[in-house]
Amino acid sequence: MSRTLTFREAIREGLDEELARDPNVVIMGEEVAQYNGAYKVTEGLWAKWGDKRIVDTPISEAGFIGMGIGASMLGVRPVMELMFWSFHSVAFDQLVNNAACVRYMSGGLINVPIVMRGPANGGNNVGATHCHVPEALFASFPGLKVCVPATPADAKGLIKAAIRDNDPVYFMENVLLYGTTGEVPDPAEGDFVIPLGLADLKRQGSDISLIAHGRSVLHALAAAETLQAEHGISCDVLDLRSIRPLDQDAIIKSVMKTNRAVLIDESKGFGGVSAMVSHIIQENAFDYLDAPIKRVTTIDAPAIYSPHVENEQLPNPRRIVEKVLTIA
Amino acid sequence: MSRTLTFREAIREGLDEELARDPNVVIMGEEVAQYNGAYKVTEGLWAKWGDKRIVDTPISEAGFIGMGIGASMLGVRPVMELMFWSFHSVAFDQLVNNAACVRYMSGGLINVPIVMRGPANGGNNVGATHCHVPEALFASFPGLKVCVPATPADAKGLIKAAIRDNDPVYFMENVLLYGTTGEVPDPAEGDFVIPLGLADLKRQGSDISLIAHGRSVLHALAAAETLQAEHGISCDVLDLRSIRPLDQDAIIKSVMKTNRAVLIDESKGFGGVSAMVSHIIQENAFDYLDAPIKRVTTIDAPAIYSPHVENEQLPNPRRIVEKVLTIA
Amino acid sequence: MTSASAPHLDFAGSPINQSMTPDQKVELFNQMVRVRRFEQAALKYYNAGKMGGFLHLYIGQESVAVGTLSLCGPNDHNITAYRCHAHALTVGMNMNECMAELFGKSTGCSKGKGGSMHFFAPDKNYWGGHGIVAGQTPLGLGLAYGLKYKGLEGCSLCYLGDGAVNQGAFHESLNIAALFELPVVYIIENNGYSMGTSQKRSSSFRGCLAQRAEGYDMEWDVINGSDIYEVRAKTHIAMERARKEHKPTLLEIDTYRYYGHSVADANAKKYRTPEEIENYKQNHDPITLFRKRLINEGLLTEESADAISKAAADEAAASVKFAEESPAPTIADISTDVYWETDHNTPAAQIGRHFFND
Amino acid sequence: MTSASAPHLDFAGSPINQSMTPDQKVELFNQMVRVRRFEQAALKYYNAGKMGGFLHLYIGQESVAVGTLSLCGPNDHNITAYRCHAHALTVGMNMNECMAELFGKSTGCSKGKGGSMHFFAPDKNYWGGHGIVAGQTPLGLGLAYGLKYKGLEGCSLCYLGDGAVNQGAFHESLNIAALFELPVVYIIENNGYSMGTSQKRSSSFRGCLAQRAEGYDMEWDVINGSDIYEVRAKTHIAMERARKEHKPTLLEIDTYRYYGHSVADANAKKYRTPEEIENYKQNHDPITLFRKRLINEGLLTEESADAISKAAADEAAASVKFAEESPAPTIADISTDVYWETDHNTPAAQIGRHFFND
Ligand SMILES: Cc1ncc(C[n+]2csc(CCOP(=O)(O)OP(=O)(O)O)c2C)c(N)n1
Ligand SMILES: Cc1ncc(C[n+]2csc(CCOP(=O)(O)OP(=O)(O)O)c2C)c(N)n1
Ligand SMILES: [Mg+2]
Ligand SMILES: [Mg+2]
Repeated sequence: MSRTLTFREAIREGLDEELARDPNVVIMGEEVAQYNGAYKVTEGLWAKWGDKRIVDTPISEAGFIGMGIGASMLGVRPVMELMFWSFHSVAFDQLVNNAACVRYMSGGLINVPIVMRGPANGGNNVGATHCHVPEALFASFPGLKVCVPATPADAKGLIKAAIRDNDPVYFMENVLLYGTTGEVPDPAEGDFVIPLGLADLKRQGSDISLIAHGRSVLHALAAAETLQAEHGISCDVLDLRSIRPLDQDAIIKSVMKTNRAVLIDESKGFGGVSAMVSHIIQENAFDYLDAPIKRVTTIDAPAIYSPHVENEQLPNPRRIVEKVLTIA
Repeated sequence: MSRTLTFREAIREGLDEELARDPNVVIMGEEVAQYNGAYKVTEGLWAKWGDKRIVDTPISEAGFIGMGIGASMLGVRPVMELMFWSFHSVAFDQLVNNAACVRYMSGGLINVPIVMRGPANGGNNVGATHCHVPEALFASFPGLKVCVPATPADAKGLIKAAIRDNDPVYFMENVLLYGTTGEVPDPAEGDFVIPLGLADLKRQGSDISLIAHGRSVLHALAAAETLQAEHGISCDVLDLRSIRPLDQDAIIKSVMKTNRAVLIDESKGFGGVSAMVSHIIQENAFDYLDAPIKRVTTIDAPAIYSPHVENEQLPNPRRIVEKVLTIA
Repeated sequence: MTSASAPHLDFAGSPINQSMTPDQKVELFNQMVRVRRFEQAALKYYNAGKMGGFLHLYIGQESVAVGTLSLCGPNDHNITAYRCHAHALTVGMNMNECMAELFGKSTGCSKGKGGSMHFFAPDKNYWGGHGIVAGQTPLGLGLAYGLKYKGLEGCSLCYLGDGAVNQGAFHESLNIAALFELPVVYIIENNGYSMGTSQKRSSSFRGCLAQRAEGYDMEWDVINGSDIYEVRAKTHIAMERARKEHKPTLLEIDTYRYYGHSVADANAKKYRTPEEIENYKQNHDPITLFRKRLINEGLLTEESADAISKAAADEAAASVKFAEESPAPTIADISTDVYWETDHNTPAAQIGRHFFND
Repeated sequence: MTSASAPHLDFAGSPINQSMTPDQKVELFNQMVRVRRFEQAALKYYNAGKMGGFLHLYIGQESVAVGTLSLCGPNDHNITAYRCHAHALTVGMNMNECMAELFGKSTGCSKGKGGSMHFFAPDKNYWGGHGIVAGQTPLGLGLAYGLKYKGLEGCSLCYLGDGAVNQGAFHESLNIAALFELPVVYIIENNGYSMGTSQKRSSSFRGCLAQRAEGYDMEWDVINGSDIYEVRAKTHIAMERARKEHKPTLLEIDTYRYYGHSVADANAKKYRTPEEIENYKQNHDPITLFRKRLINEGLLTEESADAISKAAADEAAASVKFAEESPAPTIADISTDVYWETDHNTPAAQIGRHFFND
């Protein structure tokens, strides 16, 4: 039996279950405790778990994230919120050196079982500095894992896997998904965990593969409806869910079936997850491609504030449909 | 008439000429003045130009880089050294928000004419935290420009263009090139400036395109020799020189001629300049490709210290030859 | 917030205040009122769904921006965080361009690209408007560096919040400011809270936050923000120290915000008591207190004060109309203002691919 | 470096020193000598081209690591920067694994993956060895957090250089340490220089660097590093404060390095005078002074001291032999120790692509 939860509630339920399962799990971040979280993901957890498990920090991202990394070396399992993932910029050294490299530099003596989470997306009118989309950036550092859920069930299953993982996992949410709803299995039916590294084919089709992650998956599904209804084009919609580890088999399998791919990615055009997936496809399914791989990315400029055009800077169903029509 | 200079001397000469040309040019960084630079790029400049133009800073990258950005808004033109580019991690916010986004967020009222420069590479046994290869990372931020020279002449010509550019330019050098030599035009023959955005075809061939930047260009040239001599394979070797702006035309032209490409990139395998170039090639020269595009990147782990195997982690001529033979 | 009960000195007589003409004093009042009326209008239309993102209101803190910026001459520059509307209006930006920016219109000061947190007017020595907490503090240092480099007698005023003092970039800036002897005045606008976190829960300190300056051998002072005369008197000393001696100062101005951290802050009345807010409004409001003061000094009457207030409200209403009627940016506008060279279509812009859209 | 001429107290009588057995005192001497002999051997083989990268020597500073770490019990943890060999040997790592690491061999403490800057021994509560200036300071905070979280009575010793104090991450750490009442002792090893920059050219401060702690309402002290008894006496107080009261301390230990910043520092004798270096060697060397002291106390003779020195040199020579004869890592080794899950071949490791090599 499953219930309908919001994306926000699903993450919270995952956090709550892991807090109950393992006394070493600690939630830290700015305003996560007494304020209940800037985006209310942690609402009620401080009231339930108290000061020791749910910890408000000063606005010192390098300081508190580094602290969490250090504590994790001693066996604490911090789940740290960046109020926006964009604030990674002031803690970058801790995130890409101390979290990602200490295991390697110590010849495997240390591991850093932290989870970093928070909203990472464009589309909520907060401008250039608050709208970075860093999944490809962090996935490019060996030693790190990155995942980006699109639905409440995936969010819950993946955050639980992230917390149990013994490597640093960077978990990216989308503010615009927090209020969306979906079915999530009932905890009474058992522990619901989705392993990292497994993509999910969210729609089956035969003519083209739409490959996406995060909120772009919803756009891809909407575009697939339109393409089917108005153009008779049948789309596979593959939700990567996890960026690193990456479900390369699922990507290749889909493209080998459809022979065409459009990749949808909220990153800017230089790089992004989509550039990597594009390279992987052409490397591994070269003979199966009937057309160049195309991408729908965020228009290549810093994020604009204006609510009047912001949606047009981002991938959206209309832009996906247009792009598909250029190659299908 | 040209002289033979080392890569290091060529950059220094470029800096010196720009210091003379524009009184707003200031060189800043850790140990750049009295110590003559950790890698001696700025040797003699403090003695010649004095405290006002050549400035030693504390070990406060976020502080002094942000200071340089602020000063640039008032018309100063700071050329700032990161002792290693890897130390970008402690100044990331200044580098990707204040330098890259202020123009946009102000609707074009401000520009930030700074140059950031310093060594960015693997291969000198300094381990994971000192060997980041950040050209793709910064090129992914619209608002920034990135260039990576491979020869003394290119280094001089490009650093001068970078200093004159009215946008932030991130200039990445390779420690292992500092001592290499090459012909550089004599200043007496006129101002020698190489525009950003122009690739250089460093060797002409017909069978395959080797596309690289920085020290990898030298490896590609060495590999091309071997491929010609031992396998009769004739290689185009295209040196990108500038990553953003990128000379897409030169890339496509070369691949349309050879129908095959191997990309050489010191980045780790997830992402990097090569993933982007790969996507661009297949998008724009799809029908010309006779084989999948392959890459030679740094083996996907944090940089190892051990001098005994470090060269094997990096792209090198042997690895390039082997990769070419898989598709040519 | 901390000094509300400290013994109160009268700063009206300090030279920098005494030297003001009656008009100048009334203008201070006018500026504070304009800021408040502008933001009240913004609040109304934010709640009506006319803007997106965040709206960080300055209401309650007006004496800080108006008092300090009233001291600026042609070579003085300033920069602040995201709570930036007051600074914008005080340096002389007009309500139309500011309101239009909030509405995301192309007539906005940043063409609708920056939004509430990112107002700029370089022609008025105002360098923004910055969203990353304390990210502006090295930039403020850079303005001071530029002034000194160019041999200009001026200073940089760099504002930050009480929560921002715990960012590393700020501390790096303090050390460099003192070490390089740069003409920067850092002004902590201490409104007692960083979002829902009281100052005590975010900072460890001895007497006050500004005292941290001692560790860098830097001068500091604490100012009661409810008295604009005190703000001016003490800030003037710091600015003169910067201009004349190239010495930085760290000031802490105790103040208060009446609304939430941003308008979206649903908890605004949970982390502080209604009594606390009411007490500030009743007893410490910088506009109310200065209005009384000027009436006592015989420079204002109830009627003339009300007229100023009315005019400001009208100006704000007109700016809303301007904003509403202005055009939105186009999709093509998204791609401009990224590079100076491409915007100016220079030779450099012709070479190589600058933008990456499939 | 600053306190060389301060009035000198005798710390031999402080309880923590008095409580030592004669053997323990001699062991302090032995440890300092072992560190020096190890590094002298490393220097020789670095110059012979047997190692790559940087080699940051600790020679001259031995009393700091040996004195402070001699105070550690089973629940005390420590972490430092790249000048990390002394801490490694003092916590009990053996010379073989350390020398082999320098040689880049797979028998090295980090399997040749870390090199000179990255020694670790978590089983001995030693958490490295870190190359980014001050990057280890939040980690040191985290060790203290972990101890307090687990309810253990212990403390974290976190070392940094005098140049590192101006990194933002360190200041963020100080505030959190004081605010959260974490059992961390920060130890500034003040050798007077950050590379070629004297302390005065990199930091603005009032009395000393440690005094910056006051801004965070934190305890601090300054210690003469040439006297290992003083190092122990004063550090002990700070460690007890951490263990018993969960209160952090900032200590500054004045010391000196005889060699360049790293062995590759060609300027080592340019930014400081030969006289300055000679003065330290003659009058402040912690090993020479402690040797004299122990001879005076009747615990050592010239002969027994020389024997200790000889044994240490032999141990170092043997470690060189071990390193030379050890195998190098293989190309396959490059790809291990990236992820815990793949190293342990767990179910999680079976799913998805973890490594990206064409
Ligand atoms: C680096 C960073 N971390 C967190 C945030 C989110 N944030 C924005 S404002 C703020 C509170 C700042 O409080 P304070 O400095 O006191 O300024 P005030 O809002 O009171 O003016 C926070 C946590 C941010 N913008 N940047
Ligand atoms: C963030 C960062 N910036 C610069 C460097 C280069 N660097 C390494 S050590 C050093 C000097 C540090 O001096 P100090 O803190 O006094 O320590 P000491 O070497 O004297 O032990 C510098 C500039 C670095 N490793 N990390
Ligand atoms: Mg505040
Ligand atoms: Mg030092």
